[in-house]
Amino acid sequence: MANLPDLKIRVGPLNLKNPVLTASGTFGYGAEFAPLMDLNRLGGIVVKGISLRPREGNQPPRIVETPCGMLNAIGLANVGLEAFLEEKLPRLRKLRTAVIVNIYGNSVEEYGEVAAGLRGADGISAIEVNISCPNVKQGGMAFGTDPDMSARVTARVVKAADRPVIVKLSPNVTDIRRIAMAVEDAGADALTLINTLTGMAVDIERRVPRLANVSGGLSGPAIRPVALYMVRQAVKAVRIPVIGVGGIMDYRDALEFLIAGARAVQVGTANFVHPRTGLHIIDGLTDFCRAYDIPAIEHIIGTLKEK
Amino acid sequence: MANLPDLKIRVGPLNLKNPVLTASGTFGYGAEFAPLMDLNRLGGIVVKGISLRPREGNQPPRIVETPCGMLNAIGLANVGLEAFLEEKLPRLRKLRTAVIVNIYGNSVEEYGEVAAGLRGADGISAIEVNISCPNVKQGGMAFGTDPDMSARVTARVVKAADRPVIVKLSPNVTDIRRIAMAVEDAGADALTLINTLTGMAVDIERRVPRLANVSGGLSGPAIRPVALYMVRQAVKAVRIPVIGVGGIMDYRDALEFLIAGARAVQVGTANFVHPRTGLHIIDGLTDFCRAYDIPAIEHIIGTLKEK
Amino acid sequence: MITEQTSQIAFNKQVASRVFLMGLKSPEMRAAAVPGQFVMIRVRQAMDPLLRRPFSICRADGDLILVLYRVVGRGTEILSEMRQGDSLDVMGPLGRGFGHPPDGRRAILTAGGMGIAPLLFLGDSVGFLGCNLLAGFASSDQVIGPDRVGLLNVEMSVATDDGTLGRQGTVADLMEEHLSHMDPEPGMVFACGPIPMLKAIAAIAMRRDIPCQVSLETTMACGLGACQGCAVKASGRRDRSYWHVCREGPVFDARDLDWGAL
Amino acid sequence: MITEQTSQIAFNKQVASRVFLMGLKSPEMRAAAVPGQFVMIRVRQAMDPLLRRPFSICRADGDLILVLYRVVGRGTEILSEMRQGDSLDVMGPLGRGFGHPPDGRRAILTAGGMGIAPLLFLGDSVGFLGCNLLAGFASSDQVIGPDRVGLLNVEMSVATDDGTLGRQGTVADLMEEHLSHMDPEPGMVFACGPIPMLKAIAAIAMRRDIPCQVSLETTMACGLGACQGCAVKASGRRDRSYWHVCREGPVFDARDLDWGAL
Ligand SMILES: Cc1cc2nc3c(=O)[nH]c(=O)nc-3n(C[C@H](O)[C@H](O)[C@H](O)COP(=O)(O)OP(=O)(O)OC[C@H]3O[C@@H](n4cnc5c(N)ncnc54)[C@H](O)[C@@H]3O)c2cc1C
Ligand SMILES: Cc1cc2nc3c(=O)[nH]c(=O)nc-3n(C[C@H](O)[C@H](O)[C@H](O)COP(=O)(O)OP(=O)(O)OC[C@H]3O[C@@H](n4cnc5c(N)ncnc54)[C@H](O)[C@@H]3O)c2cc1C
Ligand SMILES: Cc1cc2nc3c(=O)[nH]c(=O)nc-3n(C[C@H](O)[C@H](O)[C@H](O)COP(=O)(O)O)c2cc1C
Ligand SMILES: Cc1cc2nc3c(=O)[nH]c(=O)nc-3n(C[C@H](O)[C@H](O)[C@H](O)COP(=O)(O)O)c2cc1C
Ligand code: FES
Ligand code: FES
Repeated sequence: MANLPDLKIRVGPLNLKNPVLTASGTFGYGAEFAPLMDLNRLGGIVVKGISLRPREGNQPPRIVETPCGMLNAIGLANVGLEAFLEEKLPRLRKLRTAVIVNIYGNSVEEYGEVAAGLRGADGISAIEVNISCPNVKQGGMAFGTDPDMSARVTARVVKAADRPVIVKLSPNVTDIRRIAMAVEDAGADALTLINTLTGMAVDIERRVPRLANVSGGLSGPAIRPVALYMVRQAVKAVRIPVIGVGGIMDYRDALEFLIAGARAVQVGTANFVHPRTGLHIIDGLTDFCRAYDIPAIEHIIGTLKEK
Repeated sequence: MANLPDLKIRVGPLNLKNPVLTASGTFGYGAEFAPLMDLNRLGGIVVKGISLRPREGNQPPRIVETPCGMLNAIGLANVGLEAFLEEKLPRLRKLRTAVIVNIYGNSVEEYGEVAAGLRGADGISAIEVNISCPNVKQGGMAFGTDPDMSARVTARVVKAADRPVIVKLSPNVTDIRRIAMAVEDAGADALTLINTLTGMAVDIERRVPRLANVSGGLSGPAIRPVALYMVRQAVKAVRIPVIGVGGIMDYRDALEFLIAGARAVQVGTANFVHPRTGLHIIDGLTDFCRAYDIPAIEHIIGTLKEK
Repeated sequence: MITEQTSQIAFNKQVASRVFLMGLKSPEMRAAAVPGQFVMIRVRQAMDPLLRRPFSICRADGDLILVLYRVVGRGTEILSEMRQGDSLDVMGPLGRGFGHPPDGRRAILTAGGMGIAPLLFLGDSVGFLGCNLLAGFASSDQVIGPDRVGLLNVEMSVATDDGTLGRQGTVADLMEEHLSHMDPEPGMVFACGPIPMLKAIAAIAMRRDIPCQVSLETTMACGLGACQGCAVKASGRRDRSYWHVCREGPVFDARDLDWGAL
Repeated sequence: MITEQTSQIAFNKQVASRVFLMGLKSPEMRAAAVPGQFVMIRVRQAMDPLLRRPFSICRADGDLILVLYRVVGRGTEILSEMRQGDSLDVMGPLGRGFGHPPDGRRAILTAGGMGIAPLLFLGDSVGFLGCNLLAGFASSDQVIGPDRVGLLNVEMSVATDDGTLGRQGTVADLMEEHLSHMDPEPGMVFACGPIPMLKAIAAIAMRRDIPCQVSLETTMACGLGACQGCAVKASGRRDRSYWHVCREGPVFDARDLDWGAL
């Protein structure tokens, strides 16, 4: 055990026991996976997006499988701020891992209200602001594709919140660097990217969209090359830390992001394929560091050699 | 044979024997596939992007496989306008299928010069303008992500060309509709979308990008949901016809695009997986129309029912 | 208790046209499973197809759980090619199973097509003294009876759309027929099958005020209640808009569903 | 003539540690193939892995073409699990094969590791009277000789890095040794293997002015010269910047390559 590599990592003001988090919307409120694994081993859990009031979500069908990926149009179904604090947080609080609350609002003000509503709540390590959900009519992606709006949402949340603010970006933009820089300037402590790419699928027999919502968000290994590219772009554009997410299925995928400069990664769709993916990645990173005599995961981050 | 469905289709000024074309850069100059199939059965062939002068392309490695897709950074390697006219066109001209010449320039002027250089040349059904290549330093995608630049390139080519002009759009934009409308207004006869999504992959052992060019274009079934969504967006935004491309592997995929409103489709990466994919799709469309008693493929186009 | 493990295939054999029966070794799941629950199976170690596929447990036997599946697409095609000794990632048992009829009264079990799967497990646990198992199929070559999965203590009445076996008609017709000479009325109706069939059965049961439980199928991603992908609309009688089939189902009280939205 | 077809697997057997030999039924390819050419194989009917994998033809026998492959990743892993009677999409023969030594002089064939594959075919067509086949491997358990693919008219001299079989050293050492007592000098050197090995062999040959042909490996998408994905830098002596390994290769005159860029 003496030569166990050190997986601890700092993501701005956040101290994580390892760089492997679960992504919002793919891990529920943690409890769902508790029967299958020791949640405390994770670097952190990002909970399903919380809005001020409960949201029932979109009509079904809400998901459809695509080549090496899936489309979802859940529509940010969630229990709402109040129920989250009362029913979900007490259980999450008991975990010995970072709990990050993903939030969403219909307006700049509402984002602020949700952040304010989380003030003082025990057991929340950070807030992750979703300005990039493609599956809701109002707000969501509309904020995330415009640098000014992104900055306004960020500033509002930073002002209202009493803990670190991570902003999660949409990949559905012409130049991710512009958004990243605007959000950095507005005071974000870190960035997460990417959220899903907008996509669609058609039922050719019935000639209707396969999702009731028509379009949805593409996730899974299919999007990994796009995610990695955007993470790299962001890493080069800002000084705040970047958390990489998109199509990570195993430790090798995670390493691609870490080498490209992400200080942590999130596992999303892979949780559906294998619920213990996060733990497998932690084990894989440990073995990799050992095999290559790397004393700490920190030594790997951002080591990509570009000519 | 009496009840063979009619696959003929008009794409603006173009009359195609069926809606199945091969995509630029994935079918060479046609000749490469001639030993394996009857090229005349295709609706058309879009040749590799031609520039004013020969281009040697990027350093290798130029391609890397990704989940359900591939990244390429060929860098528009091509023989150049002159050699194309002298060496490639004579053979293409003999085919009884539409030949569409994909063109590319380093500047608005150069686009015009290539189009002008094709004037009067026999056996070219249309020009497809690539304003969306992510793999070249100058121009390329820079044009395709800006509505004004897209319009300027389009107008210049339309002015210089003596045949129909199709403009091929980049998916790496915040709002594809804005680009589509700008290009329509500038006089394009049709649109093709999508070109590749920008992506990247990392060699974790050597900690270098897997492509010498660092980033490349993602193609293949992985991107199909994104392509379909963008095609649908464009179909709803413009009146000129739209040609759909991105991840089409079989006739069912082709039907998704046709139902969503594309008047023709292009087969790209699938040619590498199976060189006769285009023909299989034509056969599949024929059988599908027969099975559902659809007299002409025209009856399928744009029949998507959205609530 | 939910288990996620690599299970060995004890057998995988064809039992009807395009229908296969697979035995998966899992003492853990076998011990925990109740009728109506399902498992999520990763059909192969590959990224395409990406998601696991849900299958009802159709029988628990020795240290095996059995699934009965019809080949309808790529995933089930791949499953059908697996051989004895191969292994699969399996997670389960998942969801809420069937409830019990009030004060142990007789139950009617109605199945449409592959909907037979969970009802075989239920029928086996109740025994033929406790229930009438009624099943509808398109045609005689589609019929899958208890014998096909090795169950001898379950009897089944059959209807086929084309009359090639049993009564000609639907399982709803069969149910009406049985109800007409059952006395006392059954304590509960259980149903699994295509939506139109479930609608018909639920309508009959609700009209007669017989409690009715239906088992639903939807597309699923996680199977654990985490992704919210498997939503179905709840009826007005509940203080929520949607149920999650994987966790609050797949078995529901018919009155808790918004049948108009299904 | 290039054929694209679904070919039946006549056999697929392990012949060394992680190395397999596969026989594919294809009278068409068998008739057309010349040593140095390759085939593109779709390892399964799925979208992942997406692209075909290139493999040299290591022997033509009856109506079979044989490929010898090492399991190095997912695609070859899947291939190794295929069984006799299964079918695969195969396209070939592709590329330009090896040329002939001037005026029928003796040739030296040098292989590094799996580079042995195309040279076995070449050795078979030349016969041991026409060539010396020299091969280097990491260790004795990696050694694959002509006997492993059923060739009896080919002899091979071996070097291993660790000296566990044959001479200790590299195939370049072996070649130097052979050259030192070959008279007259060989008419041609053929080489296939990892880039450092090819560099060493080509350097020796070019220093002595012996014509040298090397067979290269690159990542490929189409195999037909259409995608331009398989480019390697050409040397200054040619009026082009890049070669396409799938079409203008995989066999090249060593002088036509920019060795600094490889
Ligand atoms: C709780 C539950 C229990 C089930 N139990 C059984 C069972 O015991 N036996 C059995 O044969 N089938 C059962 N199914 C259906 C089974 O999951 C699907 O048939 C299977 O997932 C299809 O996979 P595929 O890859 O072969 O088909 P695909 O190629 O994915 O699709 C083929 C067709 O099947 C439909 N389909 C795909 N996924 C699902 C899904 N998750 N649910 C319903 N339909 C789907 C598609 O819409 C399409 O029409 C159950 C489904 C659920 C939700
Ligand atoms: C013309 C030609 C002839 C070849 N002949 C043989 C042969 O006779 N026997 C044999 O065992 N191998 C041969 N190869 C190499 C063989 O194609 C690769 O080993 C195979 O594609 C790996 O597939 P995979 O899915 O198992 O590996 P992947 O999972 O794709 O990759 C595993 C490793 O193999 C490397 N690799 C992947 N694709 C290629 C490729 N196309 N060329 C070279 N390296 C690659 C990757 O960089 C990686 O390091 C040949 C390659 C070429 C270009
Ligand atoms: C079913 C589902 C629900 C999601 N819900 C949310 C959400 O509520 N908030 C959010 O910021 N991202 C959400 N996401 C996006 C993921 O957190 C992640 O950014 C994306 O899926 C890409 O990662 P992956 O490819 O690993 O899944 C959701 C994704 C999926 C698949
Ligand atoms: C190897 C390769 C080369 C390409 N070259 C060109 C090109 O020269 N011009 C162009 O407009 N598109 C080019 N493309 C893009 C394709 O034409 C197509 O738009 C894209 O690959 C998406 O379709 P697919 O998923 O069916 O491949 C190229 C694609 C690939 C894979
Ligand atoms: S399948 Fe994920 S919540 Fe039901
Ligand atoms: S592999 Fe496509 S050109 Fe060589």
